[in-house]
Amino acid sequence: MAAIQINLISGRTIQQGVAMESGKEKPAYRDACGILELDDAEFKRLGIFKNTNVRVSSEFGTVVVKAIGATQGPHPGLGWIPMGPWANALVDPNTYSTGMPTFKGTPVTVDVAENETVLDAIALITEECL
Amino acid sequence: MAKIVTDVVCPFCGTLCDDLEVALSDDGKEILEVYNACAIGATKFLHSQASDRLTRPQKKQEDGSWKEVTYDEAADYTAKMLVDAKKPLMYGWSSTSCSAQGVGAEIGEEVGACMDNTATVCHGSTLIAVQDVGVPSATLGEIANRADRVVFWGCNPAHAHPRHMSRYSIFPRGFFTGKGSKSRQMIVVDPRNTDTAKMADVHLQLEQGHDYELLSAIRVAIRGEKLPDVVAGISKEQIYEVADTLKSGRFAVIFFGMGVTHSLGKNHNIDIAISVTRDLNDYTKAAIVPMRGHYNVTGSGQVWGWQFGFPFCLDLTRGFARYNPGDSSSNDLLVRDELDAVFVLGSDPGAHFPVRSVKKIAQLPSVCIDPHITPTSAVSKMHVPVAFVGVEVGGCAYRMDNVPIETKKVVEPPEGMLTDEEFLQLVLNRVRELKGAA
Amino acid sequence: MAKVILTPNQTPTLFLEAENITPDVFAGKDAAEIAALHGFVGKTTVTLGDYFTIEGAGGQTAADTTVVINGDVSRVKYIGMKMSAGELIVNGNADMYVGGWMTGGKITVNGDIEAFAGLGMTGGELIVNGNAGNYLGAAYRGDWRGMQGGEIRVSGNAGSDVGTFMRGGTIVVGGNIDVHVGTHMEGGTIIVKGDAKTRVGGQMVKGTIYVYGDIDVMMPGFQYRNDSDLEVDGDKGRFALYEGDMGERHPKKKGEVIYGQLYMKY
Amino acid sequence: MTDYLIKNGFVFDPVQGINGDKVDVAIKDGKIVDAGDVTNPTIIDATGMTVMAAAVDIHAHVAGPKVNMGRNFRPEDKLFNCTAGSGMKRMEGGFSVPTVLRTAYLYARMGFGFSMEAAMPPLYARHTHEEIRDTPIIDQGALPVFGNNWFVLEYLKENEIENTAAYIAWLLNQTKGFGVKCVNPGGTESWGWGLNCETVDDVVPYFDVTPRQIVSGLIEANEYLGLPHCMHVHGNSLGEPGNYGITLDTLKIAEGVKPQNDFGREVVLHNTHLQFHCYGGESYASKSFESKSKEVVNYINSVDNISYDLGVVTLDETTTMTADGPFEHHLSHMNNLKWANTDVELETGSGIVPFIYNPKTFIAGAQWAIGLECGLFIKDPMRAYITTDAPNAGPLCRYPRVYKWLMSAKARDDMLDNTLKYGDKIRERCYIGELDREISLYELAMMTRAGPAKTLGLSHMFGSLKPGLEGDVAVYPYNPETDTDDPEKIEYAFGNAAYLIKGGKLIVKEGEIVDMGNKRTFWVNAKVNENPMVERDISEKFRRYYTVTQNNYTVEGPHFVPNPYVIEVDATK
Repeated sequence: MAAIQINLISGRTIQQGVAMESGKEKPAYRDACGILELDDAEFKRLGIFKNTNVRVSSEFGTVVVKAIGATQGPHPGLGWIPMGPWANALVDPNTYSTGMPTFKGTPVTVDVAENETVLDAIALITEECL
Repeated sequence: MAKIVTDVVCPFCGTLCDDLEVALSDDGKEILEVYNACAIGATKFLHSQASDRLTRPQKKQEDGSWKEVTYDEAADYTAKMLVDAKKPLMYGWSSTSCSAQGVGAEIGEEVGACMDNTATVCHGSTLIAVQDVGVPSATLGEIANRADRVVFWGCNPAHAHPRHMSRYSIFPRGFFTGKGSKSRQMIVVDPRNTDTAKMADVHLQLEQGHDYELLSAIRVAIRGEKLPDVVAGISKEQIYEVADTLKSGRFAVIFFGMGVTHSLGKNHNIDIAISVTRDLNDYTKAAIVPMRGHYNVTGSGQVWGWQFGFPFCLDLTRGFARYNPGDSSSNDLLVRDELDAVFVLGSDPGAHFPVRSVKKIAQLPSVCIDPHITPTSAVSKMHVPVAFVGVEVGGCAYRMDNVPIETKKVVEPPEGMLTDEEFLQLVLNRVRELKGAA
Repeated sequence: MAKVILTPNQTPTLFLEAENITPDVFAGKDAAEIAALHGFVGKTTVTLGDYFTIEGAGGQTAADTTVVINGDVSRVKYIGMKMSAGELIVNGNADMYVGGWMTGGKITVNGDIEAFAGLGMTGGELIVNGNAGNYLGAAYRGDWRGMQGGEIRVSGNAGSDVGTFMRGGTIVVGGNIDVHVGTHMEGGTIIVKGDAKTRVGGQMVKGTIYVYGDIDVMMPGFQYRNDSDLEVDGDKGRFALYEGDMGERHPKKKGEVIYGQLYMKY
Repeated sequence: MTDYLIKNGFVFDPVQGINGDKVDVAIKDGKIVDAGDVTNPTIIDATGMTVMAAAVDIHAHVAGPKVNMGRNFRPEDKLFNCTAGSGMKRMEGGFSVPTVLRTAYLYARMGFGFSMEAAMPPLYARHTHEEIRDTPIIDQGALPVFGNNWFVLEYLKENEIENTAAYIAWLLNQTKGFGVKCVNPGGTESWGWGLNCETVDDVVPYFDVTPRQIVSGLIEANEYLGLPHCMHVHGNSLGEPGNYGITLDTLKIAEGVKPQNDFGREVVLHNTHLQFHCYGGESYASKSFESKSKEVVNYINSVDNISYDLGVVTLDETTTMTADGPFEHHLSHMNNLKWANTDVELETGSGIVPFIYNPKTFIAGAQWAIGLECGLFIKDPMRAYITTDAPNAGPLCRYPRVYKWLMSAKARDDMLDNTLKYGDKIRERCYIGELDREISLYELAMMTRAGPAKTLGLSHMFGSLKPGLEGDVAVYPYNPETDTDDPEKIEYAFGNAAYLIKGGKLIVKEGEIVDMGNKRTFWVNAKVNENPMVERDISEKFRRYYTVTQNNYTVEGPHFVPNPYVIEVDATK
């Protein structure tokens, strides 16, 4: 299976905000944030269609999310996971002694994980931490 | 006939819109509709009354299940945890009122806690930069009334602060900006072609993580010095053009967000953006405003400022306040194993901290005070649901430009539920009893 | 010279704050008095005797007191803070703030240290035979007076933010260095014998930086001036001089604008 | 409530003409009473000590948005300078910009009972009140700033005094403010475009009104309302060499204006931190710069309707903060240190810059001298009040040091000879060398108590030990008969009150703070006739140009002003 290297960033989306305020334990939150937005070119490199589950891995962790087409692109070389536990499973905790983890600009590897499920927020955090 | 409450303040983001109107049922108990709010703000009001909402504290049992306890029991557990710990962290403080923050500060002082707010993962870099170089700024109304050059750098208000552009920055017809958006040149700097960028006159789609270099290049261009052909993926011609656009305006403003605070360089990215603003004031008028996230993260920095002298990353363990992000900051404390208890109120580090930090919270005695079930409550030993500030209880909050506005109580919380402040007061009383007994 | 030897006998469960470990405080004290000195673990007050076996005694003054820590103190902060004279040797790793605000004397760490070493330092020597962390020789938060005098030598690598707001003194890093070197620098010298990443000399007003290895991304505000043969810290070589940061303010001296100087070794 | 009898102290009360006599001072139910009117009082033995009414600070920046920015953006001001709480006290921190707790404790230790926050941006009134609320012990009020407010500019362009007054009354009520402050009239609005007003006749861009019209109109409106305090001005071109002419121009605007009020106030204009406004010459260089304090104070001596405070430079590293936005920008270019600025929509602006008054420089020494001269040239000390414009010219904690310099020529000479590098040059360019006056304790009581209380319109409550006034009394460990040998004793004593009674409560006992008192927030509720035009203008401006709604502007409720003391004024006649 193909695997690609991209630079991962995250941040707010209006869907993330609405879903967060509707309840982080709800599936809607997972649907809003358990995603990876990629340019069309990246889908070609991965050899998959949009809306396929992928495994994203960094030096700091691994998470399964659904790869979808970039809604605010194109952004060549960049992948986007909305702010939330899915993105935070991957980001660089190094703060360079400023207190601020390096939330944006994490090198990640994406490979196809069609048969794996995207966990909801509570299940994800429980699995990772408890 | 529905009852309409006017001048309601939205307790979601730092835009702190204060023109919401909320329609209530005849008995005044139920929120039917929210007018003037963005989708997120409206959801916050409407979801506050969800039928599956928790209304009593829960304590995690050995087997991982949750058991309901009384608020008094929860306060006792919390107080004991804080008093017994050698170095507890009291984190959050952003989605709550200044009065709750004030009681929290007293608890923190009594128990010798490290106290930190969500700036630590949001605009903490900004606070550090402001401490290094200051901040020439203005209230949002100044921008609405005067600004003719508006830069959004590493921020996406179309998504994160949905009413910002219509209320303050792009569309309002202000006193000296009578043509609204036509009075303004809009520049967006973002590695993505965001929905905000799509509206801009100029979009600089820079290489992610090179904000510092690009801002430095703009300073070089402002001074008319030579530049390399390309900086951060942007051609020098375009950089000179942007510098000229900014200099030629009557009032330029830079709004910035997590794109710069979270990327490599962090405080330095802001520092140099502030330096650009400072430079521009030699040619025209310029201001810079951080797009603060939580509706009252600014307030917690203010309350701590006047009580302790520092806006975040407080270490009160020695009985007096110390401050140094990198040492006294939540994520460093967690990752470096410096803590032995965690208290969270008005924030969700479980969702918004790197997982390595969340794992540490899960390993320690921990209490989460939050109206919602969240990833933080899921990993904590105790979850204390409370009334929604700004919906079920009022209180002062500070907007992203530090303007204080009093949020409103619109409906009653479910019977028997406490507010943040009431619960904190229980904890404070219990802490004092425990310390008195010791 | 009187010598005090501290041997760690337990690792703190959290971290020990021990700004009392300096020749200044130890001077005039015997082993028992030193053992009774306070340290802090979170909100609890402990004694140095709780964590160290202490032998020897301090000299009459700081200048004739040598303090030796034999063992790992990687969970001990503030070693040598505000030290003014004498000598301090750490045979092991140490945590944050080694030699913070020191004004004189000599600290040698035979191991690695964490962030904020030599913060706001005005004099003395800090020698690290290992790696150093972030904010080496930098300014405390908000202060525009970073390292103002003295010398810091690191044989290994150093972290980010080395020499931020530096105004005087010398920092020598034998290995590689992370981002933001000499930011807001307004005096003094930084020598990097390995590679630097990006943001070398950003917002630099005055002062001198030498980089022997590569710089990943050069700041756009630096302009090439000339080449010259120099001897730097005992190393001879040919260097290209860049001046900057052109985006920053610069003072004038006798009508000439003074820039920050960045020398790159060929 | 406990009754107190302070016995055997040397009492200084200029209002009653008591000059160092040993008089017993009695307090009952929170008020001063005749010594015979207390029963079973707690006796405070003030033998060998100085007794005065608690001091009144007419001008300090101790609460509000720019003060807090000064705290938050200067962690280095607190490095190794934070102290743990003990007893009643909470933790404290900060040197030039102390936390609210340290501010309160400092004031208590210096024997103060009242402090006026000198500049409150109306839109940030809530913030100012939250800090005031959290500052225990002392009573406080706050002056909203009016000199660059769009309503005021528009009304005064047409000289509409009644409308201006109606607006002032409305704003005082909305913000729970105390009086009318005017900072760099017109200049801060000009700063909205990066410009300034440097003389009283410069025209404000767009609004087409001059500082002269603003100052004149605000004085008139203030007297129209009959507010307790007079118009409180920080004039144009603060800190500029040669600015004394502009200062005189500003002061002369008050010529012939008579005070109209029911509070016993006799002045119509208070010029704050006069030191910064008394400069001659064309640059800061020692060959050009000179003191013009004599010229300015002589003018003030020649009239009877102007008061001022000194703004003495204390030669410290401090933090400057003012609603004079363009001045702070200018300052940031002088020292290249960090600069914060906030322009406030429709109302005002502000700037903050750290500053080091270095005794090794000529200019800092000259500023130090000029501040003291302002205190030494005054004929009537009831009109000259001691301040450091804290923290602008020096930190609050330095008040006792300023007293020492004013009260001891020896202490001044010691500075000029031993501390200041350019002492001789300063003697040459300033008047300090020719002044051998030493302020007496009686005069000190005028300049720190009776005088400021009178000009604030609070002489019926503060500033004297007359029966009926508030039970606010300070006892200092200073023996006026034996402690005159060493000026350092002055500085020590006035920074370490042995006792402070505030509102009848014992706050400081034997030098220790033992009670947090019953702090009040003072504000002025001025009643005016209905003014539909002003009401319409207000709702129009809120609808179109403010970013908060009019209803959300009003500061109300116990959260912000938990213990109000409202002074009612009726201007409906």
